[in-house]
Amino acid sequence: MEILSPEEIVERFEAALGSSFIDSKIYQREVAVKKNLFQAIRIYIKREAFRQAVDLICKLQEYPHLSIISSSDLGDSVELIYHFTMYYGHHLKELSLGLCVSLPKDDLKIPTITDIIPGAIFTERETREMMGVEVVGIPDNRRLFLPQDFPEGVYPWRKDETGPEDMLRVLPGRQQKWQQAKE
Amino acid sequence: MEIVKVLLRQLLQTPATNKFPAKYAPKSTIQFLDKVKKGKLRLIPPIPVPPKFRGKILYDREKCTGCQLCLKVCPTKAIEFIPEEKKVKIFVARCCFCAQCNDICPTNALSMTDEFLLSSYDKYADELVVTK
Amino acid sequence: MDWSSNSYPLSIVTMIGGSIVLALLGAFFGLLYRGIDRKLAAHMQGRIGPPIIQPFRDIRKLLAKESIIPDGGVSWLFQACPFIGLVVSILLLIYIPVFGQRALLEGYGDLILILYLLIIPSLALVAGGFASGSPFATVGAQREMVIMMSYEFPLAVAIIALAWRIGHVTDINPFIFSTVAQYPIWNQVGPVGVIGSLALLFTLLVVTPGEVAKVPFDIAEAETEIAGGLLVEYSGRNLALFYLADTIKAFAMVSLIVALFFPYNLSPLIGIGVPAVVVDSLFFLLKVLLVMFISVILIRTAMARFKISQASYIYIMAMTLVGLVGLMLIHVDMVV
Amino acid sequence: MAASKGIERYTIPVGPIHPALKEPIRLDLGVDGEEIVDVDVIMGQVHRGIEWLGMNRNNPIQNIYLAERVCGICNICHPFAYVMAVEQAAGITPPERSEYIRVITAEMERIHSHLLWAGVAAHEIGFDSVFYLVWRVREEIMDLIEYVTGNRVTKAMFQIGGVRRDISEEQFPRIRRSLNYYKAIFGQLKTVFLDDRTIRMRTRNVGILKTEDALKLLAVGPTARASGVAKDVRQDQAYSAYADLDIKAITPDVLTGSIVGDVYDRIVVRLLEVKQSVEIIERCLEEMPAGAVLVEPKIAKVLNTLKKAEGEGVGRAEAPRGEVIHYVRLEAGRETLATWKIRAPTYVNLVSIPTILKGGQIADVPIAFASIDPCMSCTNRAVVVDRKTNRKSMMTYEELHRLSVEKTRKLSNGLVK
Repeated sequence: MEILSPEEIVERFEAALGSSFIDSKIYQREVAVKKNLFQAIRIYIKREAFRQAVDLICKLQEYPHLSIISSSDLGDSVELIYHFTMYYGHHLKELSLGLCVSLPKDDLKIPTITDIIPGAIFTERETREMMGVEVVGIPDNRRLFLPQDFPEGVYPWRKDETGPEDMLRVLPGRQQKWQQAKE
Repeated sequence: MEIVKVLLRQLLQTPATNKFPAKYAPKSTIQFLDKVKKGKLRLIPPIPVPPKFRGKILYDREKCTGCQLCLKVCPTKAIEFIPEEKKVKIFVARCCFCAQCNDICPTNALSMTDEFLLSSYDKYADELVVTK
Repeated sequence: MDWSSNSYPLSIVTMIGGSIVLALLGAFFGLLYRGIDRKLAAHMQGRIGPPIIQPFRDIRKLLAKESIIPDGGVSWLFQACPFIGLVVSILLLIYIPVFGQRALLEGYGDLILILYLLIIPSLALVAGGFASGSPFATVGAQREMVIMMSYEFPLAVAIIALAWRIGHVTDINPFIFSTVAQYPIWNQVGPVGVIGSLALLFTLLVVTPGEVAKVPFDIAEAETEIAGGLLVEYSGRNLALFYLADTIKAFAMVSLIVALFFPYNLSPLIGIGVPAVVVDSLFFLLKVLLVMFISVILIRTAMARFKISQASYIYIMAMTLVGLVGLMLIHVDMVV
Repeated sequence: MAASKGIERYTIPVGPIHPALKEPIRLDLGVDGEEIVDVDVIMGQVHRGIEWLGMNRNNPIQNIYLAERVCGICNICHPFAYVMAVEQAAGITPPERSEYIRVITAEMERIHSHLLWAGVAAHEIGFDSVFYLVWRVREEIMDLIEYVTGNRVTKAMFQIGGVRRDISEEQFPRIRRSLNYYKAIFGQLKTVFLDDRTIRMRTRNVGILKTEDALKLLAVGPTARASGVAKDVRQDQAYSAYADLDIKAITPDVLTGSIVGDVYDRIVVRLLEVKQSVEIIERCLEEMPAGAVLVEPKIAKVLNTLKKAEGEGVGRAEAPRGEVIHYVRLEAGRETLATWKIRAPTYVNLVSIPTILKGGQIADVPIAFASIDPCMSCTNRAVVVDRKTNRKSMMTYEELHRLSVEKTRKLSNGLVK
């Protein structure tokens, strides 16, 4: 498993994914006194090539470390970022790789990766219950954190009408202050 | 075994527990405190706190200019602005002792004392609402 | 039968009076020694620990508390078990020569009876556990049965080996306490025999934590695993009775070891000045404290709790072996 | 034990509040006699909606103290990752001296967290003397933390763009005195823990997580390192002052020469890490450059720059339990954060709990579960402001308890075959 530089990795992705590779960003920063390099890559891809990209990562690094799937509500689309890291175990060589997929609000679906990386089950369950993204083929789609009787269709991280605003219990004294803050 | 040596040695040493306020819990705290006031009983002090300890907040009313910067930065919204006097009121029961308001205050009107025995039955008791 | 002749004539009144006095003394000293046990353990762990009279306060508090009977269990058995446990523990005291005096019912009971009486309080605990119906108590009861069966082997081996050796010295029945007191094991055997009887003493010392359900063998009441196991459903008066039974049984078990291995008395040496009864009792209490310190307090603070499989392995295999080795050494010493 | 073939398994509820497990989580153990057959992890009992608060109520400065209260024990790593994420998003670089002070406080917290865990683990196997001994040893580092940061638990040291309090020269002797105390006592601590026969009996070959499982289930921190996976963010990724100090991830073969991946190895890894942390603090004290401690002392100005800032940031730090990651997204003109995603190490270590517990006995559950050092308040921190939980639909602990009681009675009188 030879260690590639960020630029080489981006080329590999571009070559493998072709049209569905949208663009990429490389973030570098010197750190502390000895100015060692902190590097991170962000790759934006279309949903069709998502499984293919994850397979490519698994080829580059035998057991890639998936920290978390972060999802943000950007109004008309939901952007999922799969935070992978590669080349762990070697001194100052670890590389964070953010695989970013944006899904249109009306069709929130993403294939599961638990068959390749079994450890991703919890984060996929959480993204499903918190953001309403349907993870296709997830082996266990029970709720992770929300209680069983939490109303269906309410997604706590969403900023649109399905957000938890109406469930909010505002302290009696602060009713009007909350209204002003909302306008 | 090693643990047996440690245990037997500790049997002879004085225990590590700090006996604040007294060795055994008194039957009734009120009588206990009266006796201490009258000097009949000695109250064992708690372990001393270091110099930069963040205890109950201290508010210097004259220095305060009412700029409301501390309101902006208090994580638990424990500070309330009094518009007519252009001063603030701090609810210690809600304060999380982070001293962030001390840093942001342009006129250094806020500082932290080392008093930490603040329990009381009423969270709006006068010693828990700092105004002057 | 022959051995009943040398017991002093017993009228009903002295028997009842004596047992009441012994019950009170046993309860008092049982709780006192439990308090000392907790205090010493605390100091060993670097804490102050509760005052010595804490067990008395616990008992008073528990007796005042409401005693809840779970409706899921068998209620009459659930309430009967604590009484049985307490009564039999006191019965133990009556047959063992406590406070340096002859046992109250000297001629009427011997070591074999003591062996059986030792089992009944644990049986009461197990029956109480099953009767309470909680899954934790059921698991606890199963574990208590396993522990009970496994420490029977070494206990029996040690006591019978001892009695067998004394049996060779005198033709009186070696199982009654007065013969054991007349012919203490230490002055009957040569050097090899002393090592043998030390092995027997060691076996009994290791059996005591199991008998009294103290760490490392308190698996039946493992607080961190099954939430108090057997006693999880007990509260109020019933729990107080079980607590008292447990303290008295601990006191009885340790005084059994003292009666078997250290039956000496100080009164002949001190002379007439001080009444013999007081001297013997104080010396007896000191011996009990020392043996309890080694076998209960020190082991309880110096070791972690075993799993049920490890505990029964230690008792059935290791401790029985030690007992048999002791027996063999005594035999070798006798032959040579 | 009844013949286990025909008998249907029944579940023993461990938690949500159980003497062995003072963590708000429920493990449903499918039990066959004493042997555990399957495990279901049920979380969500302590929800505080921290991320929602961060996205809707607090501005980034207030969030530091919210991030600090994600967990009572490891409350340096969360603000550490959060502050790095916001700095990356807003393009602020803290001065070098503050990087070193951050590392010193992080390592002090690691010592206190590992010792706390060692005590609790000893209590789980019924060894209370070691619990008292280890927590007495831990008092020294708690006093040191109080001396340096002002409070024992909520340290409030971190600020966006640096650190709020400097560690001055006069404080060095006091810090060195505590470090020497730990160096002196470490040998005895190691013998008490690792060479004790009863602890070895209760922890050797218990709760095993093989290397391959640890890699597949993405285990992090001491749990992964005890199974031979050398994942350690301090060693792998150059963040804060760790880039200058070459840290080596600790695996049990350093001391015991072999990797089994059981509870015993986890104790070994955590104890060695305490020793490593002491050395790290000492090096930091020597190599700490002079200079300012905050890039922008006026907090009001920092608030304005953050309001105008635009961008994303990912902060990764090595907490005592494993890798902590905070993802932050800032939008121009927005007072609060646009997106805030927190992931604590226990979140992903819980995925490997079923593999760790399966096959063990009930007696092993407390120590095997405690061996990954679970911190539930870290893991349950997303959303839900007001919960209208009606008792009917939710399977409460009492109902489950009643079910097992019925099943036990049916089992005992042979109704259920």
